[in-house]
Amino acid sequence: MRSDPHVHAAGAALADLVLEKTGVDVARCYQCGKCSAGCPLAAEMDFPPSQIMHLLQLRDLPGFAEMALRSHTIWLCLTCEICYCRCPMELDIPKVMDALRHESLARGMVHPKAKDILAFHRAFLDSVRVTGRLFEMGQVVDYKLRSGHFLQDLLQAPWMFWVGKLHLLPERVRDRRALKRIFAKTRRVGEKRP
Amino acid sequence: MKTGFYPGCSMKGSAREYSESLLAVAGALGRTLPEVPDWNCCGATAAHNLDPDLALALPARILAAAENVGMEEVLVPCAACYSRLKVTRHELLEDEQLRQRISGLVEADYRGSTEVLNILEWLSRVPELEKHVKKPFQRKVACYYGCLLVRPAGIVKFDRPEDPQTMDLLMRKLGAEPIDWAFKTECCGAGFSVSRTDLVAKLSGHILEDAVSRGAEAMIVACPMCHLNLDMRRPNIEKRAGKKISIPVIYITQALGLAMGLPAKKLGLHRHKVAVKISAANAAAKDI
Amino acid sequence: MNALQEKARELLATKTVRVVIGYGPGSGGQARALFVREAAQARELIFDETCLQNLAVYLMKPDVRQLGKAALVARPATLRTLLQLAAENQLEENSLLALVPGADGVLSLSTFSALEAQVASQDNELSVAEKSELEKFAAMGLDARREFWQEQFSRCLKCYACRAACPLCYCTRCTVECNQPQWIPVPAHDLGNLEWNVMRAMHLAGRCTNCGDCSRACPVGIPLYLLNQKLILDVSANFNSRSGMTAKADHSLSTFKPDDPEDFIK
Amino acid sequence: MARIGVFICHCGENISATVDVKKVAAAAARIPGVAHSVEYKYMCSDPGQQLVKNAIREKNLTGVVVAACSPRMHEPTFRRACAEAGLNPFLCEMANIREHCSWVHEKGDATTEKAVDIVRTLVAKVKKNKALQPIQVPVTKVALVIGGGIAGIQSSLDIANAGHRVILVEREPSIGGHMSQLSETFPTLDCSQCILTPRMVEVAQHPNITLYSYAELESLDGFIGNFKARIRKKARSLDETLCTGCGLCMQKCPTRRIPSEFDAGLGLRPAIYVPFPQAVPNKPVIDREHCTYYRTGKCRLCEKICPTQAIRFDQPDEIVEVDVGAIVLATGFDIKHSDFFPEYGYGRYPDVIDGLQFERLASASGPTLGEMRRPSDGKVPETVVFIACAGSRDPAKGIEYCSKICCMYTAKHAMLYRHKVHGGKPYVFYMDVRAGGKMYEEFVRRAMEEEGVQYVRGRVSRVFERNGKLVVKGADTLLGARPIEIEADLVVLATAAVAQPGAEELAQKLHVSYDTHQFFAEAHPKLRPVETNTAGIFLAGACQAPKDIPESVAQASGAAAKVAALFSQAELVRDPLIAVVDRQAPPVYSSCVGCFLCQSACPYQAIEKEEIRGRDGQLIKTVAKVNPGLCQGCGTCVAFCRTKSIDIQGFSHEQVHAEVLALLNRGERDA
Amino acid sequence: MPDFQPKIVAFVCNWCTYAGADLTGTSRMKYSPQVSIIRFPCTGRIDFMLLLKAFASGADGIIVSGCHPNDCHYSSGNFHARRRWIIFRGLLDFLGIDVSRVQFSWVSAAEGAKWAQLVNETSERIRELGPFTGYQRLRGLGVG
Repeated sequence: MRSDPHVHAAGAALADLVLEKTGVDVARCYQCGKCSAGCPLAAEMDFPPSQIMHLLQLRDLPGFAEMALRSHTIWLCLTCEICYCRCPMELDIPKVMDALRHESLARGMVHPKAKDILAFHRAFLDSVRVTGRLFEMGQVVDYKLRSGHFLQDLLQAPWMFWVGKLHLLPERVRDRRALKRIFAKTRRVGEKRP
Repeated sequence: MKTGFYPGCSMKGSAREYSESLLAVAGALGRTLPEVPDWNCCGATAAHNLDPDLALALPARILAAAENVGMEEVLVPCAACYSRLKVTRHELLEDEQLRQRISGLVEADYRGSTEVLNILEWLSRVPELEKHVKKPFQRKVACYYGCLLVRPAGIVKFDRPEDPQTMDLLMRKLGAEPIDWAFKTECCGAGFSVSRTDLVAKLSGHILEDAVSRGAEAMIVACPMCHLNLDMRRPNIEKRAGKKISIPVIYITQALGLAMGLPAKKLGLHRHKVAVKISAANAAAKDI
Repeated sequence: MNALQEKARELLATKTVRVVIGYGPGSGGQARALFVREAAQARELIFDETCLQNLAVYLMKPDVRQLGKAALVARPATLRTLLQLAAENQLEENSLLALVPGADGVLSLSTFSALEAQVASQDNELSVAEKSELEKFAAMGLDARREFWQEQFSRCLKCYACRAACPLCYCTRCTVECNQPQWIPVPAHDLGNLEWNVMRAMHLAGRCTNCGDCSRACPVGIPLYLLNQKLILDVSANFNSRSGMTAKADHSLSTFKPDDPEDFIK
Repeated sequence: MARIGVFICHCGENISATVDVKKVAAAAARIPGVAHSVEYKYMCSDPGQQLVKNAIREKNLTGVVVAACSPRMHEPTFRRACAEAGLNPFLCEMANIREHCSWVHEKGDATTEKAVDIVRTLVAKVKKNKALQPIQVPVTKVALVIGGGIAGIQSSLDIANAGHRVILVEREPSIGGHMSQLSETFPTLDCSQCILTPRMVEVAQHPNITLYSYAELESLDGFIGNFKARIRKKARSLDETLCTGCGLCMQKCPTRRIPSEFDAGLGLRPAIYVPFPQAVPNKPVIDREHCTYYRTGKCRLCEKICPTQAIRFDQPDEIVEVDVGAIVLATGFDIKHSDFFPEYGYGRYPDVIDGLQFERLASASGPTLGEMRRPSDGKVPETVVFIACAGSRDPAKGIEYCSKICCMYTAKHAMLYRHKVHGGKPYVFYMDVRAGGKMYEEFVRRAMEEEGVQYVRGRVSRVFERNGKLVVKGADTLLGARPIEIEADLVVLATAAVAQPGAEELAQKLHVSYDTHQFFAEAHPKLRPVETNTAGIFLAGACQAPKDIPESVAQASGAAAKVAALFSQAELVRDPLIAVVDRQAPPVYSSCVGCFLCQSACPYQAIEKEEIRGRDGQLIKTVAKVNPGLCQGCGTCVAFCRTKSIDIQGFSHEQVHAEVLALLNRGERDA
Repeated sequence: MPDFQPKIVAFVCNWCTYAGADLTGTSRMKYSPQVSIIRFPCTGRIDFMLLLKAFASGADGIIVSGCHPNDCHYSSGNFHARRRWIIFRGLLDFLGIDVSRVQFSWVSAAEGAKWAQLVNETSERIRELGPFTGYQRLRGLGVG
């Protein structure tokens, strides 16, 4: 059963929180490493997926589970699902990654290198909140403002515009109020502008 | 069977040609695809990365809208949107309490009757597709499924997660020769297109290199995100690889359109970053 | 003399049988059983719509068996009963003559194969009216059914007239007579009455030939035939089997098929 | 008046940790008819049993209830103790307050109350128990051994050497089983065939052993000491008495390209064949599925060429019926085959093979005559990756257990490879190395230290082909789960050991239990590991669970010892838990009315008709009678009898009726 | 009725379900203590009268469980039982007795987890149905 994701017992082990939110029992992981072996970004990660699971398994050793929340890994995970697909214990690791991201945001433990990724996600959702749909042009501008990467893809935009892929005006949902209400009711954790 | 259509945001923008080619093909096959009324964005990667409720609420609103107008199924050509809708449907139907809570959030009740369909499922259902083929697509192609069409296998329940065959079968019907290759379901870098272009260049590069080394003449895709990474990010890929990679990336609907003899312009082939220098029939191979 | 009377007279006169069990005029518009032991008495036999009783019940009584070989006037349900008794080792072949009055005279059957052929040629299905009454019950809902039967059984006196009238209740020791353990409480109260009636119905499942004598015998008018007919339908629907069709041991409840329905089993 | 003794066991803390045993003892003492109620730490121990025995003698008990573990565990123990104290053993019952109570509920009043309920139920039952005398039945001193692998061979030889006749049934054309396919055996590296084939020959020549190869069990009836087995001898399509095994037919057979089962599909065989040169019996069979004559109606070349005219194309299967007293099940195991590992390309890439195929590649009798050449192009592989736990310990693929033998044979494979390809690079991907066994750990260390086998700790995610190499994508979890890619020439999967196909069907024929993986179930995991729950049927080898050769052989000898013990008795003593039909004094004789509905319900044809006759020989009535030799005590007849004339000893009407009432009438009886 | 603890009797065969319940114990899986087991050699032995007796004695629910089809230690006892239960259920339902209070099941010796699940699900369902007052009232009138 899922409960309100923003409420959890203080002092509970992170593994318990993960179990409560995702139904995944990290104790079942026996560290075979198949997830890390198949992960497309394992080489880029500070802790490949199997190690994230092991950090959570060290539930009562101070500091270890927190390393998972502070990891770069959780932001690099692409949710490509290959780990879950091949896991012999059928552990939904991508779901665990989601839960860790939420917790990392809530506790303000986001890895510094994840700044750009986070900025992109926030710009994306901002766009959806305003128009109900993704306004790619608007999002890119927003992302540039958030990330400070003003020059990135500068040459891409005119080409996209030229081939008709980039619209200057957003497409909109008619009932935008309904969307706003959804966003209002789903308060995102750590929703503060950096 | 009333089938609705959820285009998703990218098909209105960066993946416009996917939408154009789909509608052109559907028209030629005599099918109408009414859009889900007043649809919104599915939330994509951003929503589930940042907010679990939003990640379910946005797709739930779409599903409820489709259900309300009696659509028994919704065609979701974008594999990323497909995944979000399919996963949401699964989670809501697994947990009644959750379903009620999310229904409350979106102020609309999704009861679970509307099914979610990906483009390959939809095309596979066309009876005697080969009869519509006028110009066989006589090319060696690499059918690229990416992640989200086949995974998580327990939820999407579509084809086998390792070495899937549905797209290969479809392309064979169009006259193409699908190659046996190793990166059918490897990740292209997905949502990192903008934020970690370096990683996309690496992952997408591996995919293209394997396809090219096995003699593929075109990549066939069914996902705007894959297309974006494999096509529009080609300069970054080439820079990282230190060589030119000129294999075009074609949506399956475009390939079908070409085989059915529809004009290239109608299929949006001119909108690609990597020029599509092949047409369907080998004999008529001309630059477009 | 009609054909039946003539046949009876002849059988007795030739000493082919010692007794003809048939129907004679009774009171209250119902025929009663008539035991004809002299040829002259044969003219008292009648056969009309008032002749409802299943006379096979007498075959199981030791007093009747002592009379010697019998001929028995048989209605369709009686014939099924004879075959069922045969299947249960209670009736030897050629030990009795079944007399079946018909438009073309009286058939006299003594071999099992002749009995089987006759039964096969007659209508053995529940009637449309019987089926529709059962359907009405099914539609009543659980609570209504419970109330109905509770009311019915509350009148039961445990007089066991139903048992005495039933040709298949031939056991020399009935379960109700077992007291170690005491399966059915002796006094007539709601629980005991329910248990007795469930047990009676279960013991007739796959055996009852639907003669209806239990209901006719019941002094307080409990429609026991409903229980029997319900089980006849269930046996036929689930096991495709019917009692009283053959003299061979083919009991629907002590045989099985590996693919019997089991949708109710977890 | 009943005088029942109740004995409550703590089972160390297994019971007392969640059940208040003192309360149970006190409550039991208040049950009417209970004359004695005590609790003790270990009731099954010698002093515990002494408590029971003393109480029986001192308190003059008429019945005993031991509240402890499952009766399936210790009922025989306590019944024996009662008998030793002079109480009829069938006046003892067990109340299962461990498996059904203390182990499955949390500590608390409800659990203690339930324990009291169980005790009260069994007290009520035992009050209705009757003293029973065991039944004697004769024993047919012939054993049936099913399966002719190393376990079946060992069992057959041991039983035969004990002086009893053995019928050995083997499904394949030759005995030998998987062991005959192996190259060399761990941890000694002696040649498998060299140690096996003499045993095979011994079987063939033993005067006490009848071998039915190419045969299967058709059906089994009866019970311990008195089984009746029907064996289907599949048509070999030749007259075995005429065939000399000269092999001419095999040389001349035109259909030669059939994948050889013995070579695990890596070699070819003709349509008329013996599986391997040392086969026992060394007489060919015709594979009717592939034989040109059976397919097209033409050829008959073997028939023309046979010097003894032994070929019989129209030979039918033959059914042989045998009486046996005991059965040893030794049907062995199988391994998971292709299509099980799409991510490893097993079944797709010819150079991704399984362990048995590697054995054939390494074997001097194999398709490469022992030269290490890979299947696709015959190239000598320079790099070989061995993947352990391929399918084992993988609940996602339906197999959560460890296959036990793979760690050892993988080390052996890597070693054999190095012996044959000196510069070769063997890598083993593993999760744990489980090398418990005499000289096993030393063997694995040798592979790592002396033979240059490189162990990588991690499970492989996938294998794909690139430029003629097999790319193995793994990670080393000892190096921060760093991704590792190895370009291999050959990949060997240590695929999971699984039950034989058809194991379930065979178990159903024999009425033995099996687990969720279709391995046959032992009667007790520790104390009765070679017996099944069906008396007279024993287990040997990997049909029970994956086992290596020494273990299989040990269990096979164990099973043989059990059979020999059974055959050492002239008559068999059986528990009298069987059905009986009511008998009374004249003039009633029996309450049975002779409807014989019970007869069609009995699975054992144990119900007979008994004619009761008067002094003058006149038939009074025909009633049912149970043949005590045939009745197995299922009680199905009991539930059918309308007059309650059949009852079953040990589970009688009175007993179960009393149990039901006692269980539910908690407050009314012992408040 | 939040505090209602149903009384449930389980009639099980010795070879499959009793052994399966033993396995539940050896695996230390937990289930509701409201269920008590009575052992029979085979489901074929279970007289329908015993089910009536259990209800009459105050059972709120009944579990009847044995070997899966084809797995019966005695070959066919479970098949006979199955036929008997088909008819018995139909009759009870016809008499207005709620047959959902009797749960029939196949639990093998290997299915310890299934046994725990069966017990928990059944006791939960009986808890929701409440005490079997309809039947117990009959008893009150009769025995009282």
